[in-house]
Amino acid sequence: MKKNIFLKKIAFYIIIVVVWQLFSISNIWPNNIFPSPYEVGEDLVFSAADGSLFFGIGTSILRLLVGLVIAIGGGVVLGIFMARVEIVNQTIGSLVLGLQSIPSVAWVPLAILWFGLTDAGIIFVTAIGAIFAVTINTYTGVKNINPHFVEAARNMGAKGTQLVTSVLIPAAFPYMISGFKQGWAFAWRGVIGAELLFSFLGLGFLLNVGRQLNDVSQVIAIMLIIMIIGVVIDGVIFKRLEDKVMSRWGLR
Amino acid sequence: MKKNIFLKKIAFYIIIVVVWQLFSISNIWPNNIFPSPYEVGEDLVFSAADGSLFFGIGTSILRLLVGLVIAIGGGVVLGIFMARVEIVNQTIGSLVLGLQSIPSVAWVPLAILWFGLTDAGIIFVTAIGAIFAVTINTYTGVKNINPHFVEAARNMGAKGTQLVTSVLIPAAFPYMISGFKQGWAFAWRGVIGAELLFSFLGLGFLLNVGRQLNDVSQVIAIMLIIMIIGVVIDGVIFKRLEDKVMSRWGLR
Amino acid sequence: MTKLEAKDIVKYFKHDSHKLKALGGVNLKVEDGEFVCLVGPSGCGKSTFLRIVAGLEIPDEGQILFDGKPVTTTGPERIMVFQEGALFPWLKVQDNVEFGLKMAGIPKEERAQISKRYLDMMQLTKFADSYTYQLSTGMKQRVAIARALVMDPDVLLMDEPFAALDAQTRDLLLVEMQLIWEKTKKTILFVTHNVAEAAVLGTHVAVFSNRPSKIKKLMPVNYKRPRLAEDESLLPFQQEILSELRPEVKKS
Amino acid sequence: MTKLEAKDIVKYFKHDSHKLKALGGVNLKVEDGEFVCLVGPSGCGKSTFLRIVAGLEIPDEGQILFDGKPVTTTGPERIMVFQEGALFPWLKVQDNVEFGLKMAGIPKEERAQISKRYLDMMQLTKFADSYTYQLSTGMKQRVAIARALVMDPDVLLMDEPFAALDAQTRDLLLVEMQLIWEKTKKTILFVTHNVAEAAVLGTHVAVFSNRPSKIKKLMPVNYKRPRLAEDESLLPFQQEILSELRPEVKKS
Amino acid sequence: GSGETTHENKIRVAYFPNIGHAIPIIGMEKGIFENHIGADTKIETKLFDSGPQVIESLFAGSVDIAYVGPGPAINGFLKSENHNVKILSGAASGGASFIVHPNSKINSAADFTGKRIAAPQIGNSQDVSLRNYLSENGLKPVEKGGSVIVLNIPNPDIYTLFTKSEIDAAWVPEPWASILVLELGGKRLFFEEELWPEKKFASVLLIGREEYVQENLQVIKGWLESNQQTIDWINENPEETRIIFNQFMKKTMGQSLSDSVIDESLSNLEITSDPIPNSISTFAQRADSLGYLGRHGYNLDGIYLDINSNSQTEEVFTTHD
Ligand SMILES: Nc1ncnc2c1ncn2[C@@H]1O[C@H](COP(=O)(O)OP(=O)(O)OP(=O)(O)O)[C@@H](O)[C@H]1O
Ligand SMILES: Nc1ncnc2c1ncn2[C@@H]1O[C@H](COP(=O)(O)OP(=O)(O)OP(=O)(O)O)[C@@H](O)[C@H]1O
Ligand SMILES: [Mg+2]
Ligand SMILES: [Mg+2]
Repeated sequence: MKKNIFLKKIAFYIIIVVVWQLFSISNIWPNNIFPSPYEVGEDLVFSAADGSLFFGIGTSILRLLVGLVIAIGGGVVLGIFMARVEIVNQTIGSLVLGLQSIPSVAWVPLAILWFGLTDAGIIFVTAIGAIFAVTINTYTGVKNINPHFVEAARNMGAKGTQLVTSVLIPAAFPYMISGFKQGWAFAWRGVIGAELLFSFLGLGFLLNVGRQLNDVSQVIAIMLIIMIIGVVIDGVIFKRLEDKVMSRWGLR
Repeated sequence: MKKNIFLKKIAFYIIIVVVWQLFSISNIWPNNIFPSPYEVGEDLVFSAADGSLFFGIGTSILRLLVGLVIAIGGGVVLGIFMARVEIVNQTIGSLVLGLQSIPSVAWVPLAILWFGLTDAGIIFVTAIGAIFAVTINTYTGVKNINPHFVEAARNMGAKGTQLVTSVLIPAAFPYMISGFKQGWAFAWRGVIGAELLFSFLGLGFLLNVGRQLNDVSQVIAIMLIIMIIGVVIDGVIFKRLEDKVMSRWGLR
Repeated sequence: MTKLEAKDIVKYFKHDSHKLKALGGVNLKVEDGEFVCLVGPSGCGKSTFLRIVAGLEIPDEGQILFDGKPVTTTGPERIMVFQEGALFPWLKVQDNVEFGLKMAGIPKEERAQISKRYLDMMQLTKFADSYTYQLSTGMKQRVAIARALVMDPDVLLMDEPFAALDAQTRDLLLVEMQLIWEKTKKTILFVTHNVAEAAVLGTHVAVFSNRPSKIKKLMPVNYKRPRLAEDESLLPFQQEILSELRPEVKKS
Repeated sequence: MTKLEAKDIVKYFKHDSHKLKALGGVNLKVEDGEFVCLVGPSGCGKSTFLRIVAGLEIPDEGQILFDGKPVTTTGPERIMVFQEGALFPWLKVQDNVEFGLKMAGIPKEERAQISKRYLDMMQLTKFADSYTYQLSTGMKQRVAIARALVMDPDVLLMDEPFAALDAQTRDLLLVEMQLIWEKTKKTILFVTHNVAEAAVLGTHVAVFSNRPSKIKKLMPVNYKRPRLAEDESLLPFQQEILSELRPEVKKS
Repeated sequence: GSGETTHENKIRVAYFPNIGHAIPIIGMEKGIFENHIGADTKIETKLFDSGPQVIESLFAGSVDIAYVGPGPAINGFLKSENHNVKILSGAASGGASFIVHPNSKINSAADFTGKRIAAPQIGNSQDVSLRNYLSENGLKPVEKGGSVIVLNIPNPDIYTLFTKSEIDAAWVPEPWASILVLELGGKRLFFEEELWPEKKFASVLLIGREEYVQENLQVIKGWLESNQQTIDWINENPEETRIIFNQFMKKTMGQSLSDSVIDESLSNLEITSDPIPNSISTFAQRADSLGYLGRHGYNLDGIYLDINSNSQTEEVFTTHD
């Protein structure tokens, strides 16, 4: 059963690569615009061989982790406050929505001014790009809690922190998971985007190098790496978390 | 009651501006790093006066709309397919997660390759930045539908498109709304980010000009405009939609 | 003519610590136009059995024959009234009732006519425009019954439809149910925990044993109609059902 | 000593097309240790009244006095068994039952002891480790009852707790309830639509009129305990309740 | 060996991986800076690809000195607190050209109408030159109600659009100008220096934060000396310069340029410490008339670091006038 799914996936990706190769052989587009998978693979092997790829991956993931922890911690707290305290929602809430609509790239100049060309600057861009997604999903999750749950819990004496940890968070968890997922996606994008613009180590830097040199195959190679890491993190961490929660709620 | 909220909000924003002004007067940070609200306001008035601001806003919003429509349309269809057809989820689904983790800025070089320096290129970056958020939220929404709803509907003869439009979409709507909200946020960020990098008209272009000229107060002024538009669109469109749906579901 | 036949239905459920054999080989033959009441201890598998007949759940062993053909999926000829309602929160009461008709493509005016009749019968006319969260539990259940009756199916599968109703409303509906059945000669499977209800309604009463359940006894009911809940003449028969049930409940 | 007093409770609800006066001035005095059964037509406002007593809903006029003090919020001295369960899907059965104890800070072993007693009483021991979606409706309701009893509150507010139970289980619980009440002399408000249940359990039966409802009649029940559901001597009293109820249902 | 020394001093230098920045690239690769000041000062290099970002980093105090174009240098001076970002020396002059797409029929300014012409970022040297050139020829960009479509896009994107024939011409620095000519068959309509009064203009400058300079005069002195040494070496060894430059590209960017592109680029540039002050004030005038220097006028007094009270500094800064 599981093996079957795996085989299907593999087959799917093989088909994609084959179609891609055929396209690039057909020479509809010139090679410097549309490189073949072979060239992309060559680029990958090359940067893996000289270690720069792994160093880049490590740097980016480290920054991601720090940024993400800040974003999830802050976002959950802010989201719960917004959902439960009307005045917070009315004031900070509207600000959050505004801040959420500012793209990470727009924060880069300010981040450089405020933090300099440091890891802190990149982490700032990452965290600020992700925190509001977590906030808004947590907020939505808490707002969508079946009111009977909260009533029953309060009735049985839950209040304050207890209410939050024993009821609000678990009850909002299906939404929050999707908030975390999105938070992580925002954060991952934020890291890469910030690195690309700061041009300061990491995968985003490698992407920028490829771009500066008009090396489309390197650009695509690094995009593939970014995707693969995305899929792996999602599959290893979030998918499991989600499956567990979904089956707990009888939704499977 | 409503007036009260409004007053509170106004008061909150006035406080922020006052604190900001006090900070910049205190000269903890030099002015070129941390401009005063007065300077920022001056910049706004100036760019409003010569019309460039309104032209920028108009351009950006037009691109946003086109990109968003594509993203929502495509995302909803893809999300429902992923949730209901296991093979689609197993193949395209994993690809979507990967694509979702690529930041909009990374698409810019490819967009220029494929579409040139055109509105289409910017719209491509916008749509591709938003579509996967909509997809994933729709997917989550459909997966989280109370299975009794679907069973009851199928039992009463709903199938195919009918099942989708009469049950899946309305039942998943609370999630989808949050997908649209996020989709729009991604799209708005995407437009601005793409304009910033393409540097081809729009608010993102103005932001880039501010940056290129190291004019922090212009950067902040444009960021404010981006935020305000974000808040307005969210308040006018999505808040209402959400309120309506929430009260319909008895969640208020 | 045999309308429905259950052949050795076995159903397992997975619980964290153990595997639960809910149905242990249920055999039941229902002739066209029979009204079979199913009674049994709580958690014995009555709802599960009904879901299997409806085609919403697949048995691990055995099969259901409908008009001699195996049941593989759900269909509007076998309509289920869910124990927990499963009303659609995004639709008004009237639209909920008309759902199946709409799916069948019946025009609006005709739908309104039909639904009006059943809303009147269920004393819900005043609430036609309300949403389900605005109803009391009993009112919701009446909507669910109306929604099923409107479909005019060959087989009606009712899972404790009167459980949340007050005695008076139930008495009215007991009479109503008999009239509907006599007029339309539908085949009805009716789960109830109320032996008086079973005695009033059924042409037969099927008593489930405890888990893993089978049908312990199929008792014909030979009293003339219309029967009333307060008929003292039914008491001995009720005692007979109870004496079959008592040892089952003790076991659990 | 008067434990609970409802003074002129009025409650309105907003429906799209009209405003609904659900409670039209409910007056009720409950002495310490009384067991008051509330009966009335479906949708008359019994659940609403209970929610107001629990402090979960605020009346538009009038007030509830508990031990002479006005009720403004919910509290563990007035525990409610919700008509629709409101069990927490993220907790196992045992953890659901222990929820209130955990909130009160009672240590794990002690909690386990207490919950075991009530799980046994409700015949749920085998399902202590299951999640709520794995239970039948009747089993869920038993969990909800256990969860409330465990709290050992001054006042127990029960909203049709036995509605989804089979006759046998209910008969057992009717005996159990009387024992619990006699031993602990709790004050109990018990909504039911089953007049036999009301006659067996109550020290008083309060009959609600139709909307806008008031308490039409408060009838003391003067039969010696323990009473059994099949006691023929209770029949005349049941008829008396019914004759009070009948005109109310007709009106609706 | 940097291992044994404690390095109380350090100097953080920013530059681009670009042929115009040959001084820091070659000087670092050949160890000229390291040999001269490395004994007690740790050199940290930071690679950038946009001038404004360098200025932001100078403002944020995470960079001490930097090689940038005149646009960012002037902006940095004007926008910095107390004008503390100043020009220390020149680094390169010339090295920008106007390249016409092979399919496009542009032979002079008269053919610009309706054409799409690209230049890198707003406010950088080529952008200012292009826009100034337009107005001198009585033309206006579309956004000002004129007929020429000016596109401000990064150099790599100019290359891409050139391959796709989506632009008619581009005003770009080396090595991009040579790449467009040699790889894509572009036609060099003119060298930018042809349009300047003395046929030369500053294209790369060395700038620094004044408070850093004041506190580390010895280091700066050493740096400027090495700067000059490197210039001399480069001008004497063009072949080796090309080889070292390509090794550097390979090492940091994973890719190198073709020999012909580097040779061509180098021959179009002059590596010099002369900041060509006339060209800088002309440049500022042009930028100001385009509205790039703010709405409150500008004043370049004091843009060159020069502290009379300190004889040491004076000596340092008079060497190349
Ligand atoms: N989805 C499920 N997962 C695991 N166990 C389940 C599931 N659904 C039902 N069960 C188990 O199957 C058994 C039968 O459940 P079912 O709901 O059919 O009982 P029932 O006869 O309808 O009871 P009630 O009268 O209380 O409604 C129960 O023991 C229950 O725990
Ligand atoms: N949230 C709500 N919004 C609008 N109307 C409501 C709401 N809750 C209850 N009502 C209305 O108030 C009336 C009383 O409802 P309630 O649930 O108290 O009835 P009940 O006596 O418990 O009925 P049942 O026996 O069917 O459970 C009903 O007519 C219902 O439509
Ligand atoms: Mg059941
Ligand atoms: Mg009720």
